Order: sequence, then C-alpha cells, then structure tokens
Amino acid sequence: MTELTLGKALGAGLRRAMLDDEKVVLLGEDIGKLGGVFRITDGLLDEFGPRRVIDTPLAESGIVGTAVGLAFRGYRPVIEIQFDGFVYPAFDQIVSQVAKLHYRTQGRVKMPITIRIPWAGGIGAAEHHSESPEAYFVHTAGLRVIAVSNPEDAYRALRQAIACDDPVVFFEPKRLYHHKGEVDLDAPLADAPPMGLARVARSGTDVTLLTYGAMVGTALQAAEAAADEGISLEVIDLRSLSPVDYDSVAASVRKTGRVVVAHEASREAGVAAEVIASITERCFEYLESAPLRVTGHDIPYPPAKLEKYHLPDLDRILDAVDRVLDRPNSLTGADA
Amino acid sequence: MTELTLGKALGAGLRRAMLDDEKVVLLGEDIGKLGGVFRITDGLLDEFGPRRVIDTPLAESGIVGTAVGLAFRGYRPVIEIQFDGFVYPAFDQIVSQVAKLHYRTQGRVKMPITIRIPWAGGIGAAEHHSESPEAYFVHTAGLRVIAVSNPEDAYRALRQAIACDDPVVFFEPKRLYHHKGEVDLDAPLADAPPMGLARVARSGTDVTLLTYGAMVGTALQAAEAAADEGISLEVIDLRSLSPVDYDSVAASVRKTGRVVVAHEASREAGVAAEVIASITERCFEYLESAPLRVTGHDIPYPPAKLEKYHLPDLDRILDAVDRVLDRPNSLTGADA
Amino acid sequence: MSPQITPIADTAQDLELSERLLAPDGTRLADPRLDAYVADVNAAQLRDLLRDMIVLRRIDAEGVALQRQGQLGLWAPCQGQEATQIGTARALAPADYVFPSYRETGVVYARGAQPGDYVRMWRGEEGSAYDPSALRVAPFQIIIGAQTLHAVGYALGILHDGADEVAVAYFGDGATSQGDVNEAMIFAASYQAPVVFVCQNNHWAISEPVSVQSQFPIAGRAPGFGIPSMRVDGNDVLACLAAMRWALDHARSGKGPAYIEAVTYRMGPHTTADDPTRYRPEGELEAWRRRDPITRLDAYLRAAGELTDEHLAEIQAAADLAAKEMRAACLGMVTRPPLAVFDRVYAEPHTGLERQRDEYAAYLASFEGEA
Amino acid sequence: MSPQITPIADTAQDLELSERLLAPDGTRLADPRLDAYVADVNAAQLRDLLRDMIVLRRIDAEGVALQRQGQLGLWAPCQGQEATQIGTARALAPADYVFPSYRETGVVYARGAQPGDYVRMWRGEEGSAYDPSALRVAPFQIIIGAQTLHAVGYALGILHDGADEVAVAYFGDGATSQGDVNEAMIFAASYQAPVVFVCQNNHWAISEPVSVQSQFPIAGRAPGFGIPSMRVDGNDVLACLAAMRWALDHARSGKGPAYIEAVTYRMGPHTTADDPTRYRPEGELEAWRRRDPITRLDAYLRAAGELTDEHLAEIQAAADLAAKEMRAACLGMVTRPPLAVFDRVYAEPHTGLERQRDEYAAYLASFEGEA
Ligand SMILES: Cc1ncc(C[n+]2csc(CCOP(=O)(O)OP(=O)(O)O)c2C)c(N)n1
Ligand SMILES: Cc1ncc(C[n+]2csc(CCOP(=O)(O)OP(=O)(O)O)c2C)c(N)n1
Ligand SMILES: [Mg+2]
Ligand SMILES: [Mg+2]
Repeated sequence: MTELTLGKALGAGLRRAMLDDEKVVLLGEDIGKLGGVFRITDGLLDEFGPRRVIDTPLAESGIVGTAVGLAFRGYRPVIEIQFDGFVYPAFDQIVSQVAKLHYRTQGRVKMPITIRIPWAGGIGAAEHHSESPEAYFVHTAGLRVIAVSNPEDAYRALRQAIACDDPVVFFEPKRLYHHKGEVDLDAPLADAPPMGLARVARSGTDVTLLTYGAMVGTALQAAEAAADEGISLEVIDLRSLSPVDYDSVAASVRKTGRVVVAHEASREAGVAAEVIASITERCFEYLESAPLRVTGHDIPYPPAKLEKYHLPDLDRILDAVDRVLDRPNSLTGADA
Repeated sequence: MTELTLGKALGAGLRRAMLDDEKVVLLGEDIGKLGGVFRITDGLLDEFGPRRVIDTPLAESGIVGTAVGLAFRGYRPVIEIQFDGFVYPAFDQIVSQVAKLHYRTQGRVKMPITIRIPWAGGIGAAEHHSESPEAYFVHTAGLRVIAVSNPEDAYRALRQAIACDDPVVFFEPKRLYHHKGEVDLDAPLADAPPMGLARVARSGTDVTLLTYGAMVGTALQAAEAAADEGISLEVIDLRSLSPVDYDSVAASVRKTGRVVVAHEASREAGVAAEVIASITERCFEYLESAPLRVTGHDIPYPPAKLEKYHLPDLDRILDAVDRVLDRPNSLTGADA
Repeated sequence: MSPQITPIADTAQDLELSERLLAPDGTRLADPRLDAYVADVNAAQLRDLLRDMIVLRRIDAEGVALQRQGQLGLWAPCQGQEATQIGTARALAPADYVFPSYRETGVVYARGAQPGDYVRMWRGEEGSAYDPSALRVAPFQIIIGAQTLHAVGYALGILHDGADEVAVAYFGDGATSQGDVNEAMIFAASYQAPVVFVCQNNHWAISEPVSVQSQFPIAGRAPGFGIPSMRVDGNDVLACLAAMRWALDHARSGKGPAYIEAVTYRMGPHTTADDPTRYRPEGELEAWRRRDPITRLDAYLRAAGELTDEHLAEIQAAADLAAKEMRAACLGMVTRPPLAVFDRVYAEPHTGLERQRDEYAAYLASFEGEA
Repeated sequence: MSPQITPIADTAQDLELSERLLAPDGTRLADPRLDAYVADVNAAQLRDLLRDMIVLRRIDAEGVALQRQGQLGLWAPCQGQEATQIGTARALAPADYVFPSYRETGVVYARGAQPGDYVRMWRGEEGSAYDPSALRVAPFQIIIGAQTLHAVGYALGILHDGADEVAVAYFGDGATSQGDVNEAMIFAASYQAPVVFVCQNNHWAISEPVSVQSQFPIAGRAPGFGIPSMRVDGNDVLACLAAMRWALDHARSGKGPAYIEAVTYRMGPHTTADDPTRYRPEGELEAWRRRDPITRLDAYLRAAGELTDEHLAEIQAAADLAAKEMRAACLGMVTRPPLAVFDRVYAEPHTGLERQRDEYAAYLASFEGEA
C-alpha cells in the first residue's frame, strides 16, 4: 500500500493504463508540459511522448470529436476536460456520437472513451469552475457515469473505466485532489470489485444516507455527529451513477426504512430524484418516511463568497436526517 | 373560436407576438421562404420581412449565441431549433449563457429568449429526429421549460413564453402538429392562466396519471379504456416542466393516493424521476402504493421500425395502472 | 490589410472560379494543375466512370421510388452530384476510410456497398446502413458536420500508426457553418493529420442558398487555417478525380490535410420530404441541367468515338439490375424482434438496462396468451 | 490551388508580419495604411495613452497583490497587453458595446470602470464585475469564445435599429480554436453586421503556445470568411489605435465586420494560479520585455521632447491613487446575506424556487436561537 493524494492516484491510474495498453492515448488542454491545470498528467508527457499525451487546440467539441475518430481507429482515448463547466461545448459530440455509435452500429464500432471531468465546487473558484453536470450524463443512455471519492477508488475505477469498452464519464471531485489515502498500486484489476458496485462507507441501522464524490466525506462526518446523538446512519458511496447499484441500495433501505440522498448538483431532475424514484419503486413497503433530498439549490452556481449557502453541509444533512426520523427539525420549527 | 391545427396555432401565436411587440424576432434554419421544415413560420417572412424572420447559417450554437447578443440589445428572440436532436450543439450557449446571464448580472441583463423545439418521436423519422431532451433543460436552473399538448395551449403558452422575461425552452410535439382543436385567437393574454399551471385533462379518483406533450392523448385514451374496467384515472397535463405545478399535482395525489408518470424520454434522471421524488416528499402519507414510471427505455432512440417498442403506449400505461392498483399485471404474471 | 476578395455575387457564375477539365459541352480543357493527375486515365476508365454515374443515378431514382411507395421513411437524393461523389471516391485507395454525410450514396456505392446497404437506414431497420468496417465507411452522419472531427481523429490515428492511409470527410456547403467543421480544420492543421475534406457545395442547405452560409468561395477558407485547398467543378467527374488525387497525394505524403470544394448542384429536393418549389428560383434547375455531369462525360466520350449505343445499353442494363437488387433487398428486409431495441446499447453488461429489458420481456410475454 | 502560405516557424519573428507605427526603440515608422488613422493624434493624446497604460499596469499589479494577500480568489494579469487593450479601447465611441473575456482589465478601465469594478467578480462577490449597461461592456466572459457570438447578435441588433454603433468582441489566440469564434465570423459575414473582432494573440493559451492553435497568422483566417483583417503589433499602442479606427470605420460605414489580430505577449502567468516556469521557454520573457509597450511609447515621447519627469511623476501619482482606491473598494466590500443566493435567478416569480428559498430561510432561522 502506498499513501497517495487523490490527484496522484489518478495520475498513477493513467500511467498504469498506458503501460497496460498502448492504444490508450490522452487528449486535453494543457495536459502536456503543464501536466494539466491540476497536474494529474504530470510526468506522463515525458514518459510516453507527445503521441500519447496530446495537447489539443482549445475546443472541447474538437477534443471529443477527434477522440471518436481515434476510437474508430481502435484507440482508447482518455480525455481531460479542464473544468466541469467546459464540458458543454462537447455536449453534442458526447450525446449524439459517443453515447450512440455502439448502438447505431450494433456493436461494430466501439467507443471506449473515458471523459475525465475535474468536478464540483467548494474551492472558491470563478464562475463555470464549480459545476456538477453529472445528471446530464446519467440521463443519457449509452454512457456510464462514475464519481470517485477517495484515492483507492480513483486509482481502480479510472483503470476500469479506461479498460471498459463503453464510454465512461468520470467525475473527479477537485476539492479532494489533495486528500490522501492508501492505494494498492499492484492490485490486479481482475480481482477488483466491478466498476458499478456501490460501497457501504459506514454501516448503520436508522437511516440510509446515499451520496457520492466529495459529499461522501461530509456524509461520514454527519454520521459521526449523528452517532453522538444516538442515531445510526448507514452511508453509501454510490460510486457508479449510471448504472446505480440498486441491489446494494435496496438492501440498505430495506434495513433502515429511511433515506436521505445528498449531492451538490441542483435538485430538479437530478441524480437524487432518480435514486428516490427508484427506491420508492423497489422498496415502497419498507419506507417509513418520505425519502429526502439534500442538494444544491436550483440556482446557477453562485459567486464564491456565497457558495457555502448553496452547498449541502453537515448541518443540512443532519436536518434532513431529523426530518426522515420525525425528530424536531427546521420545518417543524421546534427546538432545532 | 377558430379550429386550428397545433402547427397553425403556433404560427398564429408567433404572428400575434410579433404584432404585439416589435422587438420579437425569429431566428432559425429554413424559417424564411420555406416557413420552416414544419411550416410553423409559414407566411411570416412575407408579413414581417427578413429583419424579423431571419434565416440563419447552419449552426445552432451560432443561433443561440447571436440571440443572446440580440437580448443584450433589448430584442426578444424566438429561436426555432429544426429538430430536437439538433439542440445539443447549442447546449453550451443555453446552459452557460442563456440560463445564467440574468443571475450573473443580478437582473441587469435580461434573457427573454424562447427556444422552440419540434420534439419527440412516433413519426418514423431518421436518427436524431425523435429525441426527448427536456430533462436536460429541467435540470438547468435559470430556464423555464414548457411542453404543449393541444392547439389552444400552444397558442397561449407560446405567447406567454415570448412575453416572459425569462428564457423558455418550448417543446412542441411534432407528432401532433396536424392535430386540430379550437383556439380563441382573441383571448387577452392578461386573462390567461399563468404559464406554469398544470391542467386536469380528465378528472378521476383512483389513480393520478401525470404526463405532458403528445403523451397526454395516450393518457386520455388509457383513461377511457380504464373507465371501461371501472377504474377512474385523473389525467394531468403538466404543461410546465420547470417549474412543475406541484400544488395541482399534490391535490390530485392526495385524492387518489396512486400515481403513474408517463413520458417518452428515457427514464434515468428523467422528468418522471423528478416528479415522483417531489410527490413522495410532499404526499408520502397519502401514497397507497409506489408511484410508477412509464417511459422510454434507457436506450438511444431506436430505428423507426422499432420505435413502437420504445414508446410508452396505452397498454404500457394500463399495465402500470394495474400495478399501482395491485391488480394482476405483467410482473405478477397472472391473467394480464 | 488583407487582400481584396471578390464575393460570389451570382451563383450561376461561380463555376467560372473553379478548376475543370471538361466543359459542360464535353470539350476537354487543359488545366496545368490537374492534367498530371489524370494523365493515365484512358477511355475504358472514363467509360467506367460514366457507368458509375449512370448506375448511381438509377440507384438514387430507385430510392426515391421506394420512398414514394412507402418502403422507405425518407431518401436524400444525390441527383446532380454524381460526378463529385464518383470522381472523388474512385480516387480512394482501399484502405482509406471515409466519414460521409447522409447524402453520399455515390460514395458508398463506389466503396462496394451491397444492395441492402443503400436502404437499411432509410427504411428504419438499423442505425447504420452498412457494416462500417466492411466498406471502410463510417455510418451516414445526420448531425451536420460532426463527422469531420471523426475523420480528423481517425487521421491522427493513421499518423500515429505510421500507416499509408488517408481519412476523408464529406460534408455540404451548409455544414461549413458548423463550429465542428471549423474545429476539424484547426485540429487537422495543428496535427498535420492525413485527412482530406470534401465539401460538396450543391448550392443549397435545404431551403437556404449557399449565400446564407458564405458569400465567398468556401474553398477560400481553408488556406487561412494553413490547409491548401482547391475549388473544382463538381459536375466534371474527371476534374473531381484529379483534384481528389491531388488532395490524397498531399495527405498521403505527410504534408497534412487538404481541402476540396466541389461546386455542384442538388437537382432534386433536399429529401423526399422537401418541396423545393417553395424556394428554388425560376430557371435555376434548368440552368444546371445544362451542366449535368452525365451528359457532359457522355458528350466527351461520344465525340472521342469511345462511346457506342451498345456501351450505353450494357450500362443501362447494369443500372437496372442494381435497382432491381436494391428493391429486392429492401422488400426482403425483416424487422428485428421487439426486444432487439435493447441490443448493444452497451458493449458490456449493464445492470440497469438488463432489468428494464427483463421487465419489458415480461410485459410482452403477458400478451402471449391473448387472441 | 490555393496560394502558398508561409507558416510562422518562429514566434519570436512573427511581429515582422504585423503593421506597426512605433518600433520597439520608440522610432516612429511610416505606414501608408495606418498613418491616416492617427494623423490627428498629438503629443498630449499620446501622453494620455501612456498614462492609461501606466495606470493600467498599476491596477493590474494591485490585482495580483490583492490575490496574493488572500483578498481575491484569482486574478488574470494583463501585463504586456496594455497597448492592445488601451489602443483599441480608446478608439471606441461611447455608444459602442464591448464583449470582453476575463483578461480585459484595460478595456473596462478605458470604459470608465469604478474602482470596485476590477475586483468584484474575482473576489467572488458577484457574477458580473460591473453594471454592463453603465460601462456598455458585457460581463467578463469565462467560457472561451462564447462572447464573440454575443457581439455578433448585438451588432445584428444595431443593424436592425439603424444605429451608428459598433459591437466589439475581445478574445485570445486560444479562443480562435473554438467553434463559436468561427461561427461568429460566419454569422457576422452573412449578416454584414457592424462588429469588430479583436484577437489578442498573446502567444499563450495557459501553457499552450499559439502554434498548437495555429501555425499561420491568425489574422489570415478572416479573409476566407469574407472579413477584412489586419495584423498589428499589439505592443504598439499607436498602431493599435490606428488599426481599431480602421476596423471601427469599416464596421460603422456599413461594410460589415472587420478583424484585428494584435500580436502581443502575456508577460505574467495565465492567472495567479498558474506557474509559467513549467512551460515558458528560457529567454522568451526577456525578449518580450524589450518590446514592452510602455517603454516604447515612453522612448518615443522622450525623444520628441514631449515627456518630462514631472509628467511621469504626475502619472505615477494617478496610478498609485487608482490602486489605492481599488484596494479600498475591495476591502470595503460587504458580502451579500445567505438568502441572496436565490436573488434574480429568474426575472419573474418561480414557484419552485420560492419554495426552496422558504425552506432554506426556515433552515437558517432554525439556528437563530443558538449560541
Ligand atoms: C446539427 C444539425 N442541424 C440541423 C440539421 C437539419 N438539417 C439536415 S440537412 C440540413 C442542410 C444541410 O445542408 P448541406 O450541409 O449543404 O448538405 P446537403 O443537404 O446540401 O447535402 C439541415 C439544416 C441537422 N441534420 N443537424
Ligand atoms: C470552454 C472553455 N474551455 C476551457 C477553458 C479553460 N481556459 C481558461 S483560459 C484558457 C486559455 C485561453 O487562452 P486565450 O484564448 O489565448 O486567452 P488568454 O488567456 O491568453 O488571454 C483556457 C483553456 C475555458 N475557460 N473555457
Ligand atoms: Mg448543400
Ligand atoms: Mg492567449
């Protein structure tokens, strides 16, 4: 085991994937000499050269579109979108091409493209640098969507995403790039749990708390705080947002009967809506109260000084926990 | 009252809006001489001239981006996206600019842009011509989203959308363009119900059936068929997908306790997920069974010969009705 | 300050700005830049090009007929563009890879399409009309311009593989307005990728004349991006062959991308759903009939004594056979079963979709006992 | 075939291809195409331009300092680009409307920004740094290239209003690769809209040298779209003023869009978060220091006997005052209250958001009794 930051774990995952398969090529803005604005590709240009670590012109549709062509040619492109808010110019190529070509050609053309997205807020950034666009991709059939929350998962899941014959949109919580954790760099991919499996980050019995990405840490803190009040939260890190591992989720919900889903992204037609609709469908008879969402508001991401009033935090999660448990809470007005 | 097709009602709405406000300009591909591929703008070039009915170069980002500039200048642009599947090249301009500029400038710059989208499937079209992208826009804070289902609503809602100071994505079910209905062309906009209000298309007591667009017709047929079996469906045409009129929805759900939500769009993180999550949150104690979704599958829109196996139809809706009522159904296996 | 540029005021005249080898009346013209590229083309080969164009026109007419008869959902006729499509596609090497738009019936014909390949997509049976790897042609692209970037990416792969191949993107005059098509030029130039851009300027993007997209020759854009370009008479099959050989040579020899604007004309409607009488100026179609690519080559060959009525009869028979086979393939197509809608959305197992498939299978099964 | 084009092999040399009026050492050069546009510019006006550049550099330095001190989240320095920004912006008429990118501090300065306007956005207080209608400047654009289309749309509005105004888009060399920027040229040319494109080629897009975007002069692209263009020495404020007057005249007189590539250099990091030592070649910065826009005009004015130490002292005092006011405005900013996150998402009432706001208000209120 090696202690690595999330960022370094991702770099190690890229390197390992490039060593394992020479068809793996990286494309992105500033990923060469600079190593990317987050330094995730640091050192890879030196090691693999400019044919495999490709600084592209500044155009996201161009990046994804050329990756599609490379996939036609048998390559396995891994794209770095510089920030979450810059994926939209590539939306057409992702939704109409990347997601559909395998189906359109009935498997004759594969699209093993990984689209890495440094993701979400909480870092005091300028506009368009704190977006949480995952629901757009979850809603897009033909894509897989992964969100990581720690170095070990990041290292493994990134290699799995690259090895997967389907396109994967891969979300990296940039606020955690410097968080450290143990990573087994030599663990064979073959022994790893499938990419789509959720993880019980903390077991509990009273409420199932579902989340992903950087919010997993907040959820664990909430669980800690709740434990002090004698409430036992089960925290599940979804890890895969499409498909969601509903078997694991349902197992937990059948146990607790109460559900809170948390994410930074805004609420309307977000991932939490999907998860709650599916849980309700599968576990209705087990539910003891209405599943609740703790999410960003339905507003454009606010200026940095106000972002803390947008992002779900420990207190907002605990308030929702109180609500699903019918304890006094912000809406009952009493004694919160 | 005048009998008009949905298409003609939309054309009349555009014309009326252009007469009412000279800042209203139309932009799109082929909307001039041709009158649009669906002839919605037929006659408007002749009546208003090329400065108000603008054939654009073939580039959707360009169309929306120039509309943003026109809005900066005080215009009220109405865009025709030629088909649903061609809105994606404009996604960045819609999500990062149109939706955010009012908030970014704290109201100093208004974006009264209407984006009309001929929408959804069932017409045996080629790929990319049958998409249901509404959830992407519902998930985007800063936009309003309207979906019409009949000529009268179309005429009124289009004028309301154009008069609204917020950007509106306006979905027109192309499969209904030739459907006829009565329209009061002289009804003053001031007396009209607000744009965001849902409509009880048929009252009932056993199950609330929520839908929008062309599926409203299918839902009404389902209600008819269910009535024959003694089941009373309340059909609600949501009309506004963002915001959803949850007061009306909740009133119905409190009455019936059972919910089916239907739409053509695929399921994961779709509008039905949003509606079910919100209903569960608001009406949990009234629910007698799990709300169900009847939607397109989570697949890219299939080739025309297969589309009938993708689109929800009367039987699939009735099967869901049976399920929420705990009657024999496809999953119980018995006696369907 | 940049040089003065002459706008194309009159599209009827704009062919005068283009390279050509055969005048509309069939006269062979000398062209110092093109001649060398077709020095080897003999009468037999010219007859083959004529045959290709005639067969293609017949296939195209059959497509229209099948659509009118309700056998196809739609058809995008290429009548008038035979010289562009045949001339450029016949210049390709077998290993080259093509990224076409929906109108490139002639290109897939030249790549060896099977009879069903022309109609499978338009009939609504499959997303892709043919097996891309068999023809080395990507599926017909409907999203305007998107395929140009795919061609550039493919060409980048060729470059990295050190292969002696070229990727080719076909697109229309309308497509040149899309961001993607411009980004494709930029990426191609940046990587010096072996890709050839073929813009078929058929004067219309549905109802919009090319002047909405550009009042200047489209080929004039490429040099600004560092890509040499040529504007060629797209109704002159010999000039198209020559221009494409120039462009492929350029790309194949490591000099990077090349760009061709073939100036041609869409003689039919945009698709069978379109009604050009709403927008086409009086007389325009007639003017272009006089530049028909087929009569032009026919005239040249006849004047040279290289085309007899027997030749033509044989070609006509081949054309009729092609149409017959296409019709038979079309009518013989069997639609896949309902559950096929779930097939190959993903390459690897997907729990979410499997569940939906199972539920839908159960739903379908629930009807089985019914009358 | 298209004319031969010479690639820019060596970016250090590429200024030689550009129009200029002042040599790096301050010598006044004759330029038949530009001279007429600045015939009226006297020494006092030149001193004002020098003052603008010096004040701007001071403001820019203060921005960096405030960021280093934790008062701003980020700052995008424009050091080195003063001549481009001041020269072009000083050519504008009051009614013209500007669509800038995030680096155009000098442009908003020239448009009359208030001290707080420089920092409000970077500090994270508001989405827009200033009131767009007050300055007639759209909010700083962060999505690369998106604003170019807005400028075109605005210009289309000017055209339809018959107004005597011009819209101006500022963007970088990197931005020229975006589809939007190319679509902007296409739409502008199609409508003959009164818009001026100002590309600040500062040689870098973060860590990517301009050669990744283009190996040819960027100004060379516009003519292909039917837009006259000029490549100007962007470190020569007089040439920038002249070129912009040419472009504005062109647009204002109904001839449609014009394009300027100002060849300049980003002397600082991309932003305060960037570390150019990772990618900037040795010596490059030094070479460009010798072309500093400020020392150049300083040298010219001194040689002409039009600049004294008193002048400079006065300018320096003005610069220090500007920086002081900017700092005071920055430190004095009061962050809006929590519920402000909901303000003005929509222009009209929105039931969904109102409910969320109410819930969040109740949530916040639930803490009120707490210690
Ligand atoms: C992104 C996108 N926008 C709009 C359309 C609708 N559309 C289909 S064909 C066409 C015109 C294309 O013109 P051109 O590129 O000249 O090709 P041609 O049809 O003449 O061969 C349009 C607007 C589309 N298919 N894709
Ligand atoms: C659509 C988009 N993609 C990527 C970025 C990230 N980004 C910010 S600035 C920049 C480089 C811009 O270079 P250039 O256009 O030359 O302007 P400069 O910064 O040099 O002024 C990049 C890639 C962005 N802001 N927007
Ligand atoms: Mg065309
Ligand atoms: Mg730059």
